[in-house]
Amino acid sequence: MNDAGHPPVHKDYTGAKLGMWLFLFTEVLLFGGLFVLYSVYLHRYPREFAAAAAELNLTLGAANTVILLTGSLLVAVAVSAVRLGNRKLAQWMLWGGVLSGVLFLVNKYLEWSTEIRHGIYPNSPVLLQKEQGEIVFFGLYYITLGLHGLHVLIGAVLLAVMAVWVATGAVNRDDFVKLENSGLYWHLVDLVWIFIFPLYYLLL
Amino acid sequence: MSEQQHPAVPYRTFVIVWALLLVLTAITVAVSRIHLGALNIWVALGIASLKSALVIFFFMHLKYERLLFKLLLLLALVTLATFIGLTFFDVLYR
Amino acid sequence: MNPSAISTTEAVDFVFLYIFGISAVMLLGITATMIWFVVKYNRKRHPQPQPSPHYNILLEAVWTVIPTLIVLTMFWYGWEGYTTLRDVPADALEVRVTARMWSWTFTYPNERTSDRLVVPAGRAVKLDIVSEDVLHSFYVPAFRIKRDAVPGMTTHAWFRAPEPGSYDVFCAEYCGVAHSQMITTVDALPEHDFEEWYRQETAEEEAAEGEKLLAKHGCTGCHSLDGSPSVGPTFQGLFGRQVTVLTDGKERALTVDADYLERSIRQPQADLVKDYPAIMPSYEGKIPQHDLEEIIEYFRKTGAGTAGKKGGQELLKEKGCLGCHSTDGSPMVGPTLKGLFDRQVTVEKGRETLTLTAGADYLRESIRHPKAAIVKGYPPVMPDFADLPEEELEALVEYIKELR
Amino acid sequence: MTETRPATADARGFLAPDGKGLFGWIFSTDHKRIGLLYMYAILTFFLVGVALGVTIRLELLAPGETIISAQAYNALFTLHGVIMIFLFIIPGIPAIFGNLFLPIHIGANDVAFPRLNLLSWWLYMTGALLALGSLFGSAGFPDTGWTFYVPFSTQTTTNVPLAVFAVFILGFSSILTGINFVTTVHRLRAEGMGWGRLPLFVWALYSTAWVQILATPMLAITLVLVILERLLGAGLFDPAKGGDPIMFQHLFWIYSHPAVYIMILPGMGIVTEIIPVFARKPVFGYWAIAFSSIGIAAAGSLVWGHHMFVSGMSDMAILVFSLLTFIVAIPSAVKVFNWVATLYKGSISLDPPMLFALSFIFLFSIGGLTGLILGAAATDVHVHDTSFVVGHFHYTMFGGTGFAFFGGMHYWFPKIYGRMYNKKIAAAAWGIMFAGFNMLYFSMMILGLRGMPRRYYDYLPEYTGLNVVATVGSWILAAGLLLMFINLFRGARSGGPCGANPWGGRTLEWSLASPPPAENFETPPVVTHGPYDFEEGPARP
Ligand code: HEA
Ligand code: HEA
Ligand code: CUA
Ligand SMILES: [Cu+2]
Repeated sequence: MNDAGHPPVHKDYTGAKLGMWLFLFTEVLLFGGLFVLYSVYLHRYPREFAAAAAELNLTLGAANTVILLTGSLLVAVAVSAVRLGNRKLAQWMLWGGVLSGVLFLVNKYLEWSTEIRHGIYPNSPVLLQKEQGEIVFFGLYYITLGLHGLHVLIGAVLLAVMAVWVATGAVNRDDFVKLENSGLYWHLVDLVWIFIFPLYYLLL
Repeated sequence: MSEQQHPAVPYRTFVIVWALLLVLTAITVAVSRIHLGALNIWVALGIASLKSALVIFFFMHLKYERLLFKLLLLLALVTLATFIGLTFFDVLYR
Repeated sequence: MNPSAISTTEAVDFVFLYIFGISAVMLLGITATMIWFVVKYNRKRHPQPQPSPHYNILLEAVWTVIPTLIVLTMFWYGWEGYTTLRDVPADALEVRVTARMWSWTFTYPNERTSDRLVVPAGRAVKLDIVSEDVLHSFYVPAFRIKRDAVPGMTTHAWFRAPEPGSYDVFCAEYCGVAHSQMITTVDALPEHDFEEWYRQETAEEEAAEGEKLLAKHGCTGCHSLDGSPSVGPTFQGLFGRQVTVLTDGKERALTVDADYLERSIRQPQADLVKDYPAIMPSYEGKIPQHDLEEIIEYFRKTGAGTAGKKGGQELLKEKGCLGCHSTDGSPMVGPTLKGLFDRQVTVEKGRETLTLTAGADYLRESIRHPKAAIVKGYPPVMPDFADLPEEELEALVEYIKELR
Repeated sequence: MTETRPATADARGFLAPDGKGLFGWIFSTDHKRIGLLYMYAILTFFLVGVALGVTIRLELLAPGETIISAQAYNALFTLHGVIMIFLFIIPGIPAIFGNLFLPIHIGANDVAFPRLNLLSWWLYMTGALLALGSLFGSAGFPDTGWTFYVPFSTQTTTNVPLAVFAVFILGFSSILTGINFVTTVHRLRAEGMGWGRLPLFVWALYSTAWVQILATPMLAITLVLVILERLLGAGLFDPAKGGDPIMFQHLFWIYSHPAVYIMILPGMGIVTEIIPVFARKPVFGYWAIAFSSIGIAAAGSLVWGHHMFVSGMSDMAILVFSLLTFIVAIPSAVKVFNWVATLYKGSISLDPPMLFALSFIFLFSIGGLTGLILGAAATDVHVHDTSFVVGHFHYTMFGGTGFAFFGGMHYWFPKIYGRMYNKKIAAAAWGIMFAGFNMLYFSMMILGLRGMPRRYYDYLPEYTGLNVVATVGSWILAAGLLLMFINLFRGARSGGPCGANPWGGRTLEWSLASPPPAENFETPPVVTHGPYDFEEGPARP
């Protein structure tokens, strides 16, 4: 980084990436807190969790998995494209990544609005009628997926910025660490989902 | 650039990884429809770990980074696992 | 070790002395060495440092391994002592401890309740601790025991009071504004005094007695106790109720009192409650005078209009009101109940401040939904009693009326 | 930070005005200026916290209401705890002395991410002002204690969400500092600065930074859950909805126990710097001290359950956590022994920093040894949530980290300002504080052993005597603290010049002018000796 008050001697790519990875660790542990709760309550209410999970929309969940995996692919390709000097391809790929994020959120919106229409949301009268384990399941479900959705949103915005920067040349084959770091963030969002999907949608 | 950067990863690698990820997704959905009891959750977690390993090592280039990065990631994951594990000393025996 | 052979106090104190002793020696040793070096190698006396090794593996090993061994013994004794706190002797008297903001209730196996923990000296007591609202912690310093009261679960502790006396009980887990007022005592009585206290008839027992008599004489065949309709009118809230009866074929209204009850038992047909068939047999000569009096006493206790099933005074204790409100005029967390009825109070309702008279409606509302109107100068901390049964609410209001 | 200026041209180094006035400070990315920004902010909040502490003591002078109401008292100790923990002692040493000296210690010109560093200060200020802001809402400051235990914190009508949110932001600030330091240590060491030549202060900060990175997110999510619980009623901790209030305590302490090592490790680092310099001896057992820092950080992450021995947690968990707690005492013991061994055959001068360092060893040992009583399951049951715990943590936090912090202030003061304070007054202030401190907190420990619970606004008459002693102790401590600050303040304004290396230190900051020039090293340094090689080269300037 050249803002230390010195002429930029060199960019420390490894340092920048190290910083990003460290940041990702904090994200992992942030979600980790929710996974601690999930594991404890799954242990306590296995039956209720399965019953509640069966009420989720598996199709939408699976679709979102495919969307995010594909988004990850596009962004990974974008990083290589920039480094190989193919700016056009990189831009397309990044906008594709943004699109995957938007699709994901649209899906999420559909899913949640149906559930809310069925009266299932935290502290709703319908939910409170259910077994305790199911109340906890849905509490965790809304908070975990909400937090994840927020990350998708941030990631998509980052990708859009990167797409613009690739277009303006601020990110180029000699200076691409910002793109690489944004990509890392985007993949993390994908990683978290890889665990959310089986834990919330596939329980039996 | 004053230091060695690993060369760009070919597109083909990414596409293969992506295909593998989709296959694993299909498998995990399929397996989850079979009743295996408590085993279900472990199979699901196993596949999820496999998938995340693919993402981390290829999409996130960890395979091409220096050893330090791998060790640090391990440290973070072990920490999380320890937090969950020690909590279970309470939850399991209460 | 036989767990019941050693008291909780002894178990804990031994561990304390063990750790404290070693720690004191360590601390003294370290401090003395430090001071000795500082004096001996002071720059005035010792202007140039002398060479000495920068490290010494053996030394490092020694002062790693020895402290490890020391702390492991500390851990072990600590754990041993703790198992004593957990292993309840088999013959323990079991008492349920209910914690709430900000009072304790102790419930005995015979359903007797008390706001002090009365126990037999010398006998082990097991506590099943529950909470009605937030976290609290049952703490008796003299017996070195402490256990949190957690809503949604029951926790345990036990102790044995070595000799008769009074021991402080504190709430040790922060629970709000009157946390430091949530104190009571363990009153250890000699065994036979305790038995006497324990056997003392409680209100409930009397009620149970009355119900037994009613069943014995077959009354409950036609009259319900719980308000449900049956062949005859229900007994619930009978005393003081307004009834319409047919006396010699003429309707008249009256209030159920002792005379009416006695008459209706001896000669049921004299005053026949409207809309009920005239089928009850006369008990003249069939029921001993003693039983009759008991039954009427029972009706008096459970009737409407009187203090209800439980006396207001008892309810105040049981619901924890006395944790925050005094009945003798002294200020506590909340306003005193003495002379409250018909007093002028200034309350904050939402954003406005108004002055009103504390009538019965005001009292009811303030018990059910205290936060709707907060008396000026007091914190808004009283929990809602929205689910309080109607008759208990009335009993409370009646009782407060009388506290002039 | 615009023009490059030869280091010797301006004697005021990085303190010299750069023509931008205040903005030259609050938007500066220079690690030294950020360090000083942190220092002024943190000391201000510390004084607020201190004033609250004295008020607490005043209220406890006698049973019953002495000066304030019960509700005010509860808000008071909550605010005191929140300020002292999250605004003073956790950020304190890393953000002030770490920022000022960590880059210099490793021969770098700045931290790895200077702009992130500035952001971290802004986040700190935002969080701090929000925390104080929740004082003024109509709902009143939270009355939960700094631990925010549910279900009370989700039920009380006071302004919990704002305060909790403030702590959340402070957590982010702390995480950013941690990321910065780890990256800096890995990437920006000067030529010749191998891992074996890092000053031990750097090792301590490095270990601390890892705890900040791996544990703080747990606090963040826990606090988010408290806010959501209040807003949505999701029921994750509510037994009526299947939740478990004890799980909150797990999550909270998973962070907050490691946090106590975030507090103490940098303090130990400072002490490890001071002792060799004033004893003129290389530190004894360099690697033992370096690895014990890592050991404390690692083992410290495994012991959180010792705060929950009476919470209703399972007995098996108590067995495990009690055992692990005792393990974490070992690396601390190793440090203490090595410090004392460093004094051996040295040439010891009792300048003010050394007084603080040596009293640190004494006070921290008391704090740590009482920690053993808390760590043993049987004894903890008795003293948990009593004044004994309050005594324990003031000994470790104030007697430990606080005294190390003051030691660091006196040690690096000449380097920061290029001036010297009055050493005699500094020594006198130290003596007064030391006496007042022990009077205050030792009484509290005895009170705790005799059963007085903590967070008690009112107490039974039998506890009056020692409470009076404690309160009088707090006045003595106050007098000493006031004297110390006045002395330092006067030193900064009008103290005599002190030269580049008044103490004869061997770490890199002493090779720079005092105050250091804005750009630290004009040419990247090449390190040829270890941080404590007093035998080689000139020991004195
Ligand atoms: C700087 C902060 C700091 C530090 C360093 C420590 C250090 C330790 N603490 Fe402390 N602790 C707190 C801050 C700190 N603590 C706070 C804030 C709380 C209360 C939180 C709240 O509830 O509000 C608390 C509470 C607390 C509890 C919970 C008490 C309760 O609520 O019931 C326990 C229990 O085990 C504990 C244990 C320990 C131990 C074993 C150490 C060890 O790390 C100590 C190791 C040090 C030594 C052992 C001394 C030095 C060594 C020697 C002199 C050599 C000789 C030694 C041997 C032979 C072993 N602490
Ligand atoms: C680093 C941490 C730290 C420090 C330094 C202190 C410092 C002090 N603390 Fe602190 N304390 C905590 C952290 C700390 N505390 C925590 C975490 C809690 C738990 C809170 C909870 O339960 O949730 C606590 C709780 C706590 C209690 C227990 C409350 C209770 O349980 O009921 C008490 C009681 O005596 C107390 C007293 C003091 C005192 C007298 C000081 C003194 O040492 C202060 C010394 C300073 C002076 C004596 C003042 C000198 C200066 C002036 C007078 C000038 C003022 C000038 C201006 C404002 C411009 N503290
Ligand atoms: Cu109940 Cu404190
Ligand atoms: Cu701890």
